[in-house]
Amino acid sequence: MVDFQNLAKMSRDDMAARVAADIPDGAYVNLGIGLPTLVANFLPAGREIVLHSENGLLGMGPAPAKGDEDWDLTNAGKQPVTALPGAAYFHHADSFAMMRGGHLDICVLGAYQVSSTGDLANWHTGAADAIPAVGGAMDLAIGAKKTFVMMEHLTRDGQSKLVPECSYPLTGKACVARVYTDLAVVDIRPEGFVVTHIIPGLSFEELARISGVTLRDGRIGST
Amino acid sequence: MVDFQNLAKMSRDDMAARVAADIPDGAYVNLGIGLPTLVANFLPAGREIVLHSENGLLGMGPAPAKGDEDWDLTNAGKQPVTALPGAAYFHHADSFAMMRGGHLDICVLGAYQVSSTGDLANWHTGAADAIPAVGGAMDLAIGAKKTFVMMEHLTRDGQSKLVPECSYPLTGKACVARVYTDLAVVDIRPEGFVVTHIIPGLSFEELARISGVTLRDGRIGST
Amino acid sequence: MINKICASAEAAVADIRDGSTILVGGFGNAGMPFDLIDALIAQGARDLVIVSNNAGNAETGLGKLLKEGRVRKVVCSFPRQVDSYVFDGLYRAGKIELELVPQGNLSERMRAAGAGIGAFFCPTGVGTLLAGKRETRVIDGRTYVLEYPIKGDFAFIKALKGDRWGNLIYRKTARNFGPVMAMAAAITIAEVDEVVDLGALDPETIITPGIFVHRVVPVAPGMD
Amino acid sequence: MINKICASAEAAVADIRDGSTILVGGFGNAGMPFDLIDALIAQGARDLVIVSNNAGNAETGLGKLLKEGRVRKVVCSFPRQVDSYVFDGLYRAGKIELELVPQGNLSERMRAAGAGIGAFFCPTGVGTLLAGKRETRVIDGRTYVLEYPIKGDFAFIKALKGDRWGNLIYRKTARNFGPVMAMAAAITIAEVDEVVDLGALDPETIITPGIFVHRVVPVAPGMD
Repeated sequence: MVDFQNLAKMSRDDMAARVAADIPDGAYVNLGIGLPTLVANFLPAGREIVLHSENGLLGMGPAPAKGDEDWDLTNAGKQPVTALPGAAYFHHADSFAMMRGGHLDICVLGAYQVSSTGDLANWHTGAADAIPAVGGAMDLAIGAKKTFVMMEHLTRDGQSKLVPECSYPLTGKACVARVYTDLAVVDIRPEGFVVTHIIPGLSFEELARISGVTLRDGRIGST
Repeated sequence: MVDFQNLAKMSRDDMAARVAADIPDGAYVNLGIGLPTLVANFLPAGREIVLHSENGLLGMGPAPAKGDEDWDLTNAGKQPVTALPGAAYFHHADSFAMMRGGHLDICVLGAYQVSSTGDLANWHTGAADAIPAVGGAMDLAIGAKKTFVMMEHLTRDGQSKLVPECSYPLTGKACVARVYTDLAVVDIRPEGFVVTHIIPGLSFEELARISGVTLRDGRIGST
Repeated sequence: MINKICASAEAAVADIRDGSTILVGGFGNAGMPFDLIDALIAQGARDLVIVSNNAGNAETGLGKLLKEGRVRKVVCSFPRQVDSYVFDGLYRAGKIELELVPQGNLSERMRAAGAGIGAFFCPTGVGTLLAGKRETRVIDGRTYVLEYPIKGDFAFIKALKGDRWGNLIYRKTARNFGPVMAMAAAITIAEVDEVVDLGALDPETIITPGIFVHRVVPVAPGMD
Repeated sequence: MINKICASAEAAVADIRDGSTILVGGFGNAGMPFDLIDALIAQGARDLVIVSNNAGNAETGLGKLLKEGRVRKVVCSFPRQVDSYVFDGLYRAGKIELELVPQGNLSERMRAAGAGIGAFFCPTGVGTLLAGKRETRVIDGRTYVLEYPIKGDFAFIKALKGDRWGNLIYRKTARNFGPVMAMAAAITIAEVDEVVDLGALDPETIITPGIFVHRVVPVAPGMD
């Protein structure tokens, strides 16, 4: 029985760093609001990665110094950002053409659930009194060449967010390529969930039990 | 019997001037290649009329002085033009959005035939060995708020170009609002061809006989 | 002579009738035409349909218009904001209609309206609640959902500079929906920080050509 | 590091295979990427499909490519020019296929390819020969014809300035099809009069953001 409380789960920053490490030099990337935003802080030195912001910016830079905020220069979360040399501004239809036309290499999104066929649920809990809001999530989910998800492996009450089929309303069908959680990295392949990394101290069998879904072991050296 | 040879037919410049006189101040206008291009020379002083060129220019000005040609600044006929103060450049999809989205007030096109329901034939004679070419004619015909046609009333061998139904391949259906010929000005209305002007020396009856189609007399003062 | 400059925001919005559909630019507060919205609040038109990315922040701009009970329906992608309590309350009380549209569909549907497209097969939203009962079609092995244009009776947008022909340039990401909404409305009203002489804007860098703009209202920059 | 600058037009077109579809910018000679076309002629790929507004002038550029018998099919709006005798001859001899497309459909179909649209109901060409047997539909009382995207394996475009990220600006009406073709091709190659440092182009005035451009080739201005 795994001692879940004392597991060396990845921090949010650890997860962000792991996602960032997988983004190649020269990639065009959109980081969704929330957890994925952290990825920007860990982009590896020596790689030039161009960040896209849905509200009309390619070449997004880090947050400005305090006092230098320009409220006409914000990201998808409406926080002030900067523009790097080489940046370009454009209008919303052009910005979403970049997504929907398949020009982005990678987008990173948060999620409530990901299914074994790569369905994504991240916009709506389905709760009756919730105010639904979708923003650009559905466009990003289906538009980028690869959609990565970053999320905790389990909900607060211990339910796996990797599921055979999403119970929450879908954001997109068969769109997720890979999931980064605080416990593992899991690819979505034609055969289903394939684990490529597990944190130290957690076995594949324990991960499979916690996840409650069929997992395949795709770690290098596994058979 | 009208003495057709000695009729005071309108010259091409006269026709252009008459079209120009009907273009109101502030109008956005596209002038098709060929005969309609002449309209630009007769825009009434004191009116500000913005000319659109399909290849990505609003605010087109007159031809440059000899020696000042810039071959990156041309009109739809690939002739050098100029840009007025207030001009803007844009790409082809935006340019045709202006046409197709109904933003132009008027376009003026040449024609082989116009039917009594406003069908336009101006791109193809249908001849077997002709090289077909359409350019922006179909977009202009259906896009502008009003499509005017400028053409000789008769073909070289005396056939009327106002027809019950076009025998040449269509450019657009039910798209022509008014026809300016060297003999008359003819509106297309729900009831068909309505003549609003005839050149001096030609009676309505003679015009109707030459035209070989049903005409209604809509001249001011006619009953 | 063409002169699209209006003396005031009040004059620019005077003819807006009850029941109008108004496209309102901005992404959060960036590019939000606050002066035009304030003028509309004062003007009094009711039963409005507002198409905008968000549904107002706090009690300014759209939030204020909503609070005054003037909006029948909101068409937007992201109503829920930290300070969208006015919309949230109306929605929970069943006092306002919401058409939730993915952000890319929102912009593409307005572009379609501006470009004369009758409808288009769209990759976003397929298999989701937001596709509803829309027609779908498989094209080249991919499923698309049929989406229709969104047209405005009016568009309210915010730009940096404008001239008397209505040519506009924007500032940074405040550009956002402005150019698309300008295309999609019967009457587009732009508030600008600065009116410049005709010819002062470089024709290479004009973002919205004047053909898409009907009224230009100078407002005091940074007064929002 | 991102560096899209190619040493030569020859290097930029080296991987083009027989049978490729190539979108070629320009409206007449304005915006025509002559250096890339010359490099393609030298490179040798055959059986090409060329999508361009015109079908070549005299025996330069596309005219030369056609004359060398390298083009299987031309997709264009206006092949007939005063000096398009090479195309005319091939066409009359039945040695080349022509898909004639209204100019607005040509640009909108390429934009659709670039924007991920599966197909769109289009107002142009309804009831004409060029609508052929395409599906039609009445929407809001108006008839539309269904048009599909045009995608390129490559696009050849001409711009004024570019940087190593592929950001481009154009010159006057030489802009024409460039930005639309850049969106619509798997690999977009831009020849530019000048390569500038990253950051030298004002982000407000970049017309084609680098995401749409894969290779940038400096050419001698005015050498065409």
